[in-house]
Amino acid sequence: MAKPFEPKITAFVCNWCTYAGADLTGTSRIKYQPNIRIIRLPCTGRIDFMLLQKAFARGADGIIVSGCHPNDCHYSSGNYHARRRWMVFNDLMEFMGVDGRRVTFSWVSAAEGTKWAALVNEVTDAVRQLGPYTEYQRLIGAGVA
Amino acid sequence: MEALRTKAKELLAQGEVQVVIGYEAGTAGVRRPCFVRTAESAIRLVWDTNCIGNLAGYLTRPEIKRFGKPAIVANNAVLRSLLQLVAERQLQQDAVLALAVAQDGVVTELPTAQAVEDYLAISPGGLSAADREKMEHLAQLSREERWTFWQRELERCIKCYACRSSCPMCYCGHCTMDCNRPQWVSVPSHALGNLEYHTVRAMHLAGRCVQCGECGRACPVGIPIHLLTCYAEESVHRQFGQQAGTRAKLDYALGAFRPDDKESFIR
Amino acid sequence: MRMGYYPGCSLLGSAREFNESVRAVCEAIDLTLEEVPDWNCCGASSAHVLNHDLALALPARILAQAEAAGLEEILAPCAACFNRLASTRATLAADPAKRQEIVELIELPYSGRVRVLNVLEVLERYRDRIEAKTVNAFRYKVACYYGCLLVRPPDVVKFDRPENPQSMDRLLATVGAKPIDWACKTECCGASFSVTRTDLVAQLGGRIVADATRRNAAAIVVACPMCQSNLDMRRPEINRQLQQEQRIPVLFITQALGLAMGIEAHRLGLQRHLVPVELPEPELEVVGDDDDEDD
Amino acid sequence: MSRIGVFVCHCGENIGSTVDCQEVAARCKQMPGVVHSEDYKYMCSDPGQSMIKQAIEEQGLDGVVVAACSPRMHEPTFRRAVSEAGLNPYLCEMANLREHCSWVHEETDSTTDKATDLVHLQVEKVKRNKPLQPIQVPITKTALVIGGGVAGIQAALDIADSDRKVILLERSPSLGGHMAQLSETFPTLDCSQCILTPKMVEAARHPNITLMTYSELEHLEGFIGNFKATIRKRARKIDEKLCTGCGLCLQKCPTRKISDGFNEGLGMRRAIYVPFPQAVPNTPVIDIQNCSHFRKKKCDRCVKACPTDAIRFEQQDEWITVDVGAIVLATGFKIMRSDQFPEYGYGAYPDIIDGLQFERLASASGPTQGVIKRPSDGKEPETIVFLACAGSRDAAKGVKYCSKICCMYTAKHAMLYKHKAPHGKAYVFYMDIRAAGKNYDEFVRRAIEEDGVKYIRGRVSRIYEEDGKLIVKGADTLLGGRPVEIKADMVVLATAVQPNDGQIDLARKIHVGCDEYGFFAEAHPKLRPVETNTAGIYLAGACQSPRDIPETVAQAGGAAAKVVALFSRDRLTREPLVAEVNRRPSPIYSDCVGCFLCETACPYQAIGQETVTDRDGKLYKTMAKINPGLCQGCGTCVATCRTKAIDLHGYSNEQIYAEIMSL
Repeated sequence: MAKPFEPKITAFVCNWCTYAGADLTGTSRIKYQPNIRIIRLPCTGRIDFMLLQKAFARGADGIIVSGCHPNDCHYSSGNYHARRRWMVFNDLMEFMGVDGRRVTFSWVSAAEGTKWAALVNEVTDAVRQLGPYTEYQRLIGAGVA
Repeated sequence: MEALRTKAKELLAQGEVQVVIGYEAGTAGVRRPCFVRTAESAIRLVWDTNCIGNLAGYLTRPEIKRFGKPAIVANNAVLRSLLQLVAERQLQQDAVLALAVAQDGVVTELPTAQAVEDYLAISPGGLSAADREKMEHLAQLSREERWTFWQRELERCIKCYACRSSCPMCYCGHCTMDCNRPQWVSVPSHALGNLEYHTVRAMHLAGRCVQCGECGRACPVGIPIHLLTCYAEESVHRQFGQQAGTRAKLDYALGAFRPDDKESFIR
Repeated sequence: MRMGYYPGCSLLGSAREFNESVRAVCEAIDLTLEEVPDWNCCGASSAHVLNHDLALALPARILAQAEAAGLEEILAPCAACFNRLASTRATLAADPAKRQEIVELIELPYSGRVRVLNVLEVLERYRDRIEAKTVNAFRYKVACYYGCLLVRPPDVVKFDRPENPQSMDRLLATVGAKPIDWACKTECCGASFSVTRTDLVAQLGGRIVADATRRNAAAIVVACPMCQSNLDMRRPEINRQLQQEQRIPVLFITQALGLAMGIEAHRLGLQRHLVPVELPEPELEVVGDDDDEDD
Repeated sequence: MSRIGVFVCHCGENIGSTVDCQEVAARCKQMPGVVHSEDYKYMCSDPGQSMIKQAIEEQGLDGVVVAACSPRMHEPTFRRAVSEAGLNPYLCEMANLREHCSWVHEETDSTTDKATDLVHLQVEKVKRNKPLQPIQVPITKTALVIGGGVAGIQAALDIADSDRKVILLERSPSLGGHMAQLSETFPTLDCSQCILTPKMVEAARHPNITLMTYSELEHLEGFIGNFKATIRKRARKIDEKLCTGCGLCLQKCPTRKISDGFNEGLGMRRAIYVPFPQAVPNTPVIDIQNCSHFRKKKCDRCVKACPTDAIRFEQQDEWITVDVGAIVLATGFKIMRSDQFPEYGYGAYPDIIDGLQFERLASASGPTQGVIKRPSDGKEPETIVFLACAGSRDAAKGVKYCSKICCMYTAKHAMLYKHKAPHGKAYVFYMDIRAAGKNYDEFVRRAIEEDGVKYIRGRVSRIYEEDGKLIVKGADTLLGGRPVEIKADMVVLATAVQPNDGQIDLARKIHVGCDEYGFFAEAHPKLRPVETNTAGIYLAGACQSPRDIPETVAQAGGAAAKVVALFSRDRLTREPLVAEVNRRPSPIYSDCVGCFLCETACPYQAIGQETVTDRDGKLYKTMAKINPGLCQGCGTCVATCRTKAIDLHGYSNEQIYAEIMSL
């Protein structure tokens, strides 16, 4: 019997807030599902929309992009720029038919360990329900990633 | 048309400009770009309602720059592209003499960016009715239907990059597509490569596209790709208010921010 | 310009002159008032003593009726009605669950779209028209009395400064009057104790009337029928309390503005006052008054 | 082929209990490029670190991945160990197997698989790491202190005493700030002039301090260690070198009726004036708005009176550019004008004054020589009512925050009044008394118990005039909210402390953040209170938030210490994780096409221009250039750049791409 479907989740997080929040989840020993792989970046401002494209191209079923709350950014405005980029990219994905439900944008501060664990569990369950992103992965079969 | 020709002849004769970029009669009524460099050959210039191509793309090409100061026959789209190119410092304020030709053929000389701004203020222009209707239709579809629509359209893309070379805002010498360390966009023209390329191009035009529709016309396989860049531009306009090609001063939405930008999908 | 109008019970009863003067002034500045169809009592000060939901349902029904008639704003001249309508609108906006309850009670759709304005807000909005229509300037020293309902509670009513309101002073200055700075601008007049504890009203009202007279104001100007009746109708008790005959008249703001705009006294209902409205010769003009003219 | 070493740590059993470390180490050996892979119980311990060093030397590793705890914890430790073994520290990466894996998942195969993936991700990244050297930036060892109050003077003296040059900039004609206006200071009631004037003179005479009064900062550019400040020195119309400060010109000036700003409008001054007798420098200033020579072109009384012929009517403003390495902001505060809320009658009744005006009345050098008199009729008031929190702690009235110093100076005012007029009655309306400093509460208790000041706990709703008396209507909440009416001869409002005029423009000029009220924003409220987010710019005094003199002087010392620490090194070293615009050989010179869409995205204004001209000087190309001194490495420009011409060291496009592709 084939192994039950386990979604592959990729996360792009900012070093000063969400990465530290995930650290706090660890120090407080709060369990969450292991499907997620975290990629650390200095700031959400550094997250290029092409990273998300490559993550899908690499077979991710769900993506989390998270950083400091507005007004908390270590670099004062990185998250503001990121928010504008996500607002446009979210719109464009919707227009091109890419499944927006599989991409979750959020703010998680360095003190919100519990919020991080809840977010990961929620997204993992939701994507597990949506099943593998066959639509996009069929393209990968066609092309050399 | 006569006014345009006499104006071009006069400018070239006085040596105020070294080349006049305009339209000439192509085969079977098609209007194609032409580069008039002598007063005598100004006769080749034509003007009528289907001179709709966006000639502004030539202004940033080194081959044209070598001629010297150009004058350009400008419909609305060309004027908007001019302003955006000045805003992004690709053109000096007075490096181009715009010959704005209104529908009724009246030629007005617009030497400075401010003059272009004022001229555009009275007749802004934008998406054609047909494109607007297509956009509405696409908006009605469900996500899955839009996915299949775009997959079926992008399947035909052969990555000839005609859209990129026809777009006046795609003046980057080294484009993301040319990056191979790392290979951001898969090169072959298969489904994945096409989807990534057109998504990247739409995002790079968000807040910069003047909605002239030239890329749609340039596509040899007839994909309505101008809808992608126009949608991205309208998304920026709707959410942040900026409008590309309206001011000569840079006001790039994705390069700035407002602390109270409203959105509803970030958790 | 079309605006909703909610007279309320007192403007058809004991404060008919307020209704007549409001209509006369609005007509003079060509603002057509359209009465809210089939309006009911706003519950004034008694409803919320009996039952909280009743106190919300009554004003909500008025607002719902106004909504149904397609009105955007309604003018509620009486300060009590204005206060009830404004606070109900604020309460229902803040509490969707309660709004649902009330909508079921009044069996009418209610979205809270209709805004409620008091008479000073509306007059302030058309100040330039009033100034244009002023024929004989109202050259008197006046004591502007706001009472407590017009400006409180501040975060619901959101009108002028609760401690030291200036809007009525500005309006009267526009027609040439000289508003004085006095003690009891927002002191309570005893309100609904007028019937049950008339002695209290005599005491509170007395203080207000005495202070205005001592600063030789020609008239006290009010914008609420309750205050007007306490200072005017209860004048005999006030005089007994102060052991002194107080003859200072109590005018509605719309009556004062009406006079300045040349509307004859009868149409403003001046004859209905208990303390006769005899304004002394406008002394400001004659003698070179020491405090300078308001420009 | 890269030679990477992987070191998996058990962290005691924090990782070992749920992740099979041997298995992870074994799997890593199969990864392409990994030549050495081992696991150990405590990688961060000495033996652990020496294992790494030994492996680097023996195996000639060119990349190290330590799979242990969070890099936010031990990245510096392992990078130092790696550099001690001779490998560039930026070729060492950490995989977070503890906080992000072992502590948050159960002991299952998928946890060990995840651990392997996390290590694989860092291995792919390390292959693309480049050796980086810390950025060296030169430092100009001169400090610029903006603001000549007690904060600025203290900071300037402390920096100058460490043998560094200081430029002390003050906008008004003399040093002193608001402290010079005070009568006596709490809690010791020593006269403010006596303790401040010596410091002012010391600052003026200090060999290392250049005093620039009547001058303002016009423009600032550059970055930490290399600021270039343009200062506008306003013309005093008097030659400072010739003027001896004798004061003869002051007596002769015919224009006498100008409201004196120093005395807060209670006294008068002349067109040529010195702010206060102990002013430093003691050179007068001509007020060109009111001087009749400038208004009607006919009066030169002061020229005739001047023994040293020092009057220069034609003197013009000067613009001076100075190089400075650090800036201390000490611009102080202002007292809120309370005519915004008419209910207290400020401005309508002359006998309702604010705290600073009462200070001038109480000051011996004030307009009434220290006798408390009513501004309206000059009589001595028998009853004074003081209002604490007049504008503070009340969003409707003015500001939400507590201005911290009013409780203390209100108690001082009441005490001074009772000392000067023992029979007078002093009332204070207050909400809560905040007297938390050293000997502060004892001071307030003394005012209540010994000097008989009556404290009423309640707020005042309105003040109005009746028969020459000021009726203060309030409530006494300790007696059940009983309304209280006091007939007062004078009312003193303790209004809110606000940032000084022009502080927001100054913040914009030097790119320092402000909070919602306009106070300068400190880098971190608890851990870095004297620094700002802009490197090289420090804070002292009430410009950061309301502050009394003891705290201001302490903070000035702190800011000075930061500057002295900065200047103690010849060169400034900074983390090399900064962005860089790529360069290509001619004729392209760079992928950057000079659209400068990235310029507004940079929060640190680190993106400048670089031009390329051909032999005869014609501009060939303009490109973006990132100043490594200013760039903090946030990477916003990297994601904004369409041609991918900008890359961020440490998080380069190749590295991130490799990480994604390793999943």
